[in-house]
Amino acid sequence: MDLIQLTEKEERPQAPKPGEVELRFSDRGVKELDYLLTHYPDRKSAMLPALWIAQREYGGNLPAEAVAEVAVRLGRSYAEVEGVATFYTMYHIRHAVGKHVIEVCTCIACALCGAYRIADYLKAKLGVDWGETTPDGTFTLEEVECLDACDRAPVLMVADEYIGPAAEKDVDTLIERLRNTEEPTTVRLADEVTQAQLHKTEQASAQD
Amino acid sequence: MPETRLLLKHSGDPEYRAIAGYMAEGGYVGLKKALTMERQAVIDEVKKSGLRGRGGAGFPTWMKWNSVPKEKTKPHYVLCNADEGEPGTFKDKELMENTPHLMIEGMIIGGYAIQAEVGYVYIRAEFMDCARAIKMAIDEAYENGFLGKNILGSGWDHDIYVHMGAGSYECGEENAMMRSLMGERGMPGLKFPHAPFPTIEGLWNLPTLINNVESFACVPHIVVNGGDWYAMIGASTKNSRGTKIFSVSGHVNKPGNYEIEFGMPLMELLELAGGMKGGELKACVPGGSSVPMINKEQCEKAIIGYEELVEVGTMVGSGGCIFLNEHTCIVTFIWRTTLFYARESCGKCTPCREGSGRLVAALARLRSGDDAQKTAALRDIDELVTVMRSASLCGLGQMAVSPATSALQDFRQAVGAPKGANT
Amino acid sequence: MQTATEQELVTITVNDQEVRVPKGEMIVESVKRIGLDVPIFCYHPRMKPVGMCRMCLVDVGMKQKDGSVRVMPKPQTACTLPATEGLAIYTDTEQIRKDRKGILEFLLVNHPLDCPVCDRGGECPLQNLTLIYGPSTTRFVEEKRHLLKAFPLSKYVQLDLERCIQCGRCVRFTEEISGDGQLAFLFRGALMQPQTYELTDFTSRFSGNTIEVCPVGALTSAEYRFRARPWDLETSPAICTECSNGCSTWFDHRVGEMIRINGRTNEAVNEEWTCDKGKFGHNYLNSPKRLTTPLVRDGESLREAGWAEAYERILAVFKGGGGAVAGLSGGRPSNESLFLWKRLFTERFESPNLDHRWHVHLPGAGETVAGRHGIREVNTPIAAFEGMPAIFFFGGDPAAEQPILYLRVRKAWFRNEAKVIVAAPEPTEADNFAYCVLRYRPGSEAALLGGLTRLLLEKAGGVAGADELRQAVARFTPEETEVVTGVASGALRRAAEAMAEGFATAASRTLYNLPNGADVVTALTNLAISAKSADRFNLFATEANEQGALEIGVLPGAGGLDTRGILEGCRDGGVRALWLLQCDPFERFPNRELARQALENVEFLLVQDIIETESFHHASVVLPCCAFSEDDGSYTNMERRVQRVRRVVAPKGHAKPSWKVFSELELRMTGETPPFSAKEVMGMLGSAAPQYQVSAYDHLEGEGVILPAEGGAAEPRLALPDYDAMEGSRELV
Amino acid sequence: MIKEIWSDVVKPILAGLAVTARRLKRDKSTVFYPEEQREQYPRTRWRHVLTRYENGLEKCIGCSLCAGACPARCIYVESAENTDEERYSPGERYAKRYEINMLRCIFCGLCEEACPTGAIVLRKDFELADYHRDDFIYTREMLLEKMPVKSDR
Repeated sequence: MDLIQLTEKEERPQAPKPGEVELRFSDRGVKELDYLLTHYPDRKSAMLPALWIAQREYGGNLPAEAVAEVAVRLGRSYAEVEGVATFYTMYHIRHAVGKHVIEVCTCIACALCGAYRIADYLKAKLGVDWGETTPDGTFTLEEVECLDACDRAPVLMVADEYIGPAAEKDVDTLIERLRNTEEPTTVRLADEVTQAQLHKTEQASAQD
Repeated sequence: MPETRLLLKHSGDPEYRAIAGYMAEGGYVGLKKALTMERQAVIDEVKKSGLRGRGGAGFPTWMKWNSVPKEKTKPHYVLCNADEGEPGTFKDKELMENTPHLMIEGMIIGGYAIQAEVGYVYIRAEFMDCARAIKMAIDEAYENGFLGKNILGSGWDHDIYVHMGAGSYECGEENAMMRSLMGERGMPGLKFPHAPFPTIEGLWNLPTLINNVESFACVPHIVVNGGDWYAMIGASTKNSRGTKIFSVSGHVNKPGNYEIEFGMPLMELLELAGGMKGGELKACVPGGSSVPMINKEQCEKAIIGYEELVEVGTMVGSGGCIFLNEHTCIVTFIWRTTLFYARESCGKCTPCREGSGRLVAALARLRSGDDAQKTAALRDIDELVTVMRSASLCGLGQMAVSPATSALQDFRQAVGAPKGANT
Repeated sequence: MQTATEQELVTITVNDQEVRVPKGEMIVESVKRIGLDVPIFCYHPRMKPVGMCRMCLVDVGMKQKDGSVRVMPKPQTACTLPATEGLAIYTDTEQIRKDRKGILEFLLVNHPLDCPVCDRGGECPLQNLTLIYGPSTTRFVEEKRHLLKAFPLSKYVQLDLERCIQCGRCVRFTEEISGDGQLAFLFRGALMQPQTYELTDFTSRFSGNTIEVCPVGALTSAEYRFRARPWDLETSPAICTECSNGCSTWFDHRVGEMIRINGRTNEAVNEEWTCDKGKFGHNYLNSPKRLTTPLVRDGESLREAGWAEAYERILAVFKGGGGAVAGLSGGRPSNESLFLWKRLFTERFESPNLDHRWHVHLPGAGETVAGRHGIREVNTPIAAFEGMPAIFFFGGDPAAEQPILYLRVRKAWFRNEAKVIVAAPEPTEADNFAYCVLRYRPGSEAALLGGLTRLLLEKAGGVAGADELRQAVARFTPEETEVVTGVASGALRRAAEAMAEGFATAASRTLYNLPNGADVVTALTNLAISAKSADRFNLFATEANEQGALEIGVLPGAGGLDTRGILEGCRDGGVRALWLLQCDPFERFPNRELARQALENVEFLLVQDIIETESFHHASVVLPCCAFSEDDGSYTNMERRVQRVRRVVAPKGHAKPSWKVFSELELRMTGETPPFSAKEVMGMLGSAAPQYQVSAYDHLEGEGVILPAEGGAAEPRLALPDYDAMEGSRELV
Repeated sequence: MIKEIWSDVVKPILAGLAVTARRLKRDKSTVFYPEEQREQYPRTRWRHVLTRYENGLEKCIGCSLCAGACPARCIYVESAENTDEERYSPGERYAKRYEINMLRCIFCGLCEEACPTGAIVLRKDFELADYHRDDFIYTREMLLEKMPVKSDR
């Protein structure tokens, strides 16, 4: 006599079954992940690189589906992958960002050299506050901790590029340049990070 | 005393970044020499050199190398800590960008000495320039037979992979770095005496040698010229040998990396960096934001050296030297420093997770409150920092309080009535 | 349960008192040996220590050669510090008191002080420790953190992130114990919070345990929410009867109503865990559908009646009924009830028609594992699985059928690196830690076992009488097996390699529900014998006292009808009266149509149950009976462990314990002195079924006792089943 | 002899009577209960009342601390969750059932002390006699204060 009905219809949203997750990595992404997996003795260790690939494949952000895909590909639980992804600041999870993320270092050395002034200038220029994206979805302004370029303080970072010491006119040129950049720099960064982890031969093979 | 450029000798030379230029300047001679030596002899050479970890703690490098099991029963790993994140420090960045082969060579020698088969370079993802340089160096090393199977006919195989971080200061802590590399949240694990050293149980519970970029970069020079030669540099100090790169920033005229011999007075370093900008010297944080701050009098007495700086109440740390001029509001400075720690706290242990946030709040009260609030805030800070320092799990929590404690010791008078914020 | 290995002892001093402890034991446990206690939040004895909360700080020193003690500059966490020779621990210094106070202050910085409405209030470690060590006031003026409150993480678990102190116990539970990893820490620093993926449903089968391990009210039970405060509750030890694992539980009740079930420590069975079915599945005890009084049929309707009238009607039909009366039972009545019921049927009614099994296959005496192979069906205690190097799960999803056994096997893998081979037609929860998964097509069970047997016979050799078997399985080469079953030959070889050194089989009697169930069970037994692992063979029962019913022999007597025969007899008129003891054929019998015809056609239907079932509507007489919490008695779980249950709340209405009903009926028939207590019945059971002599109530305290093996160990015999796959499975290729 | 009678008997009696006589001048200390009622001392503890906030919401949150504190075990609380549609108290939780057995109550006031919201108070209404034992179980409805006249609800 089974008096318990545990299978009652649930209203709570359900996590997808591993088989139901849509896998959207491109062939190149899959190959790169396969190579990265050979770098480590276990699959879990490829978590960070896999998330970078996912961030590239999903257009500069890590939506929930991307987390699920990484979890399925690495055989981990969804929650675990989400936990790892939310730990690191450079994964854009739970807050979608625009095409270009402008990261302003406001840490000690930069703060001493006027980072907050530059930050205020940027905020006014873009009309957004920390963590916000411009209405057209082009720029996201973020405050970051030390970028370790204290000799060039105050320093800004866009994708893989440091700009510093940054004065108002540097900011103007930067914004202008980015406005004319079609390719999202967030994607470029994720791609650069992935490429940096692959050996030359692996890179060549993955791009075939 | 001028700079003693050993690691940064060819830093400005673009040719040196490629393997041809590097080898033209005597690159990979150290590796070739090391491969002809006994593994123990390499370690002994490092021992003779008196090299100490350049990452912050100053632990003798040879002891780490020596504690990896000699009888190899399972895989060994080398991990290079290139997750430089300490505010004020940017020496590894320059080393990796301009002299990538030096570090790679050092890593290979280290790998040979401890019989490792794989080495990882954990680079923070912000350092894309470094990552590209290192990646190129690794590729070139493979092409020239310095990496891969049967290196230079020695029968020893070694691979090096780059592993990119994703934005976390905490991952610069060796234990957290290993966790991060293993695909977990970058939280520190248990440390000695609660768990064995990483050289016994590190990555995937296997012996792992972790060293800083600068430490590895010193190794080729030691192997080529001998430990005794290296030990002569900086011999005027108690127990600090060789050169150390100091990243000078803050209110100085020429911020940048300066490689100096141990034993140089701190004020000479300031002179090298072009002297103060915008006012008299007020205070200095000589080794990255987590070391205690010292005031002008202490600066004038300070001699650079691991023991010597402890004598004036601070540390060499990672060599991130920030000079503050007289117009700097100390409270604002420590508030901003502490804010950094609060934001970068991994959240694992209670004192750091909750305490760092409260310390920021208390400092904010100290910054803007009235007299009664200031008195209360000062009392709170005093009690807060004792618990944080004694109870935190890792260095982050323990060191997060040092700016506040040291500044409050030295500048209590000033802190009690701080000037307006002038950042 | 640790195997008794010789452990090296070391001497440490705790507050200057010397104590000998096993080397490597965590100091937090060591100090308990001299009656001290170190306050803890994140430490849990069954999980790996992490040292997160920093509450258990102690001062640590090393004894030097000259006898003095060198104290470390900083205090260390006792929960992560292993004991080594000469360690000196100080648990109560000025600095430690200050640190503890500081830690508690930090924890309370963001912890809402809503204790009066928090379900954890009154049994909250944070509350208790704050009272002992903590500050009485706060110094901080800043506003507390605001996060998710009272969020229904699942139907059973509610999450309140403001109360969370980030100890990670729940996260570690899902990672280390239940293994589903559904909770993880998100974000970092002060925002760190445990959550499920995108706040989706927390579907773990063991989610209820996270409520119990939570040291604050961050994870609370949705069922228990606001129903009572701890001091309102009375608590009594009980046994869970939802499945055959027989977990020990705490039964919390208030004014005669069940309020909640918590896990109770029993190292031999459930350690301290419960599954969600056991923790949240007992609401039927308070159901308005509970039967409270005897009912008799008057024409179309049932009316309330006294016990005497019901007895009269029953005896009028059953007394001397012989082969024309029959009884069917479920696996839920206690040993005592089953025993008296069996005696009532065989000795008083003189009817051999008695059964408790509801599978498709109902093996006769010669066809059971014992009858055919000469080995027992159950050989391995749950705790012994922990030390098994290889474990073979066969047939179903072990997490669903045997949740606590599943946890134990997972522990064997997690702690001792046991190799777990899972063979099941559907994905199971054990897959994610399995050494090897054999996913076969339904219907090809026997062929898969044939293929494995072939490989093992190749390796082991020297099994007596294996020649015929070797021939019978000769055609199941790994490649052929792959064609028939869909299991890759490589996986099969890998599995066979892991199993070659001997393995423990864990399957359940639901295998008899397969169309060729009897063959599959025989094939499975052959496999175990081929690897010389017959002493670790287990075909587990799935219902609370199914094993007890087997031991007591609630089975057809000589010439008696089995379940199918009884129901057919009811339909065809051969059986005039049917007694249903806590079972509902509509739900249990695989052929529902036959069940309906049987119950509609039988002349007299006696339904004795706890709540109204579908059969109830066909009944001639209905007797209420007591739930496990309302009656004294004992249960035999799947590992043949007998455990006591006690009456902790009064029976509902006029309900009587079943054994009492049977003894009163006997009294009316014979006039002999009936047993007056369940204890007496157990004594009688001991003389009728000798294995139960060990389980006299005086011996049933604590963990309970495992029934001894009957007779000497016979040489296991192989048998030849039909190894062919069922029709259809090959066509799926 | 007579002198002794005077000094030992009569005189003390007269002295006593004098005291009584002097007393006659004062007001009487008894009152014509129940027509008249004496004012109670400020800290008198009698019948319990469950109080409300000014906006009419109940103060009681059903935390059962009063039941826990009660030495006579005479309080029974069953709580339930407020919803936005049906709100009794400000927070999440309210007392669905609140009963005090006045026969067992010893009016010690510990419930009042234990109450974290000041919901249960012992007031000065002492006329608690009744004819049936069942009537001494005071329910939530009986204990609750009247709704304030001006109410938001």
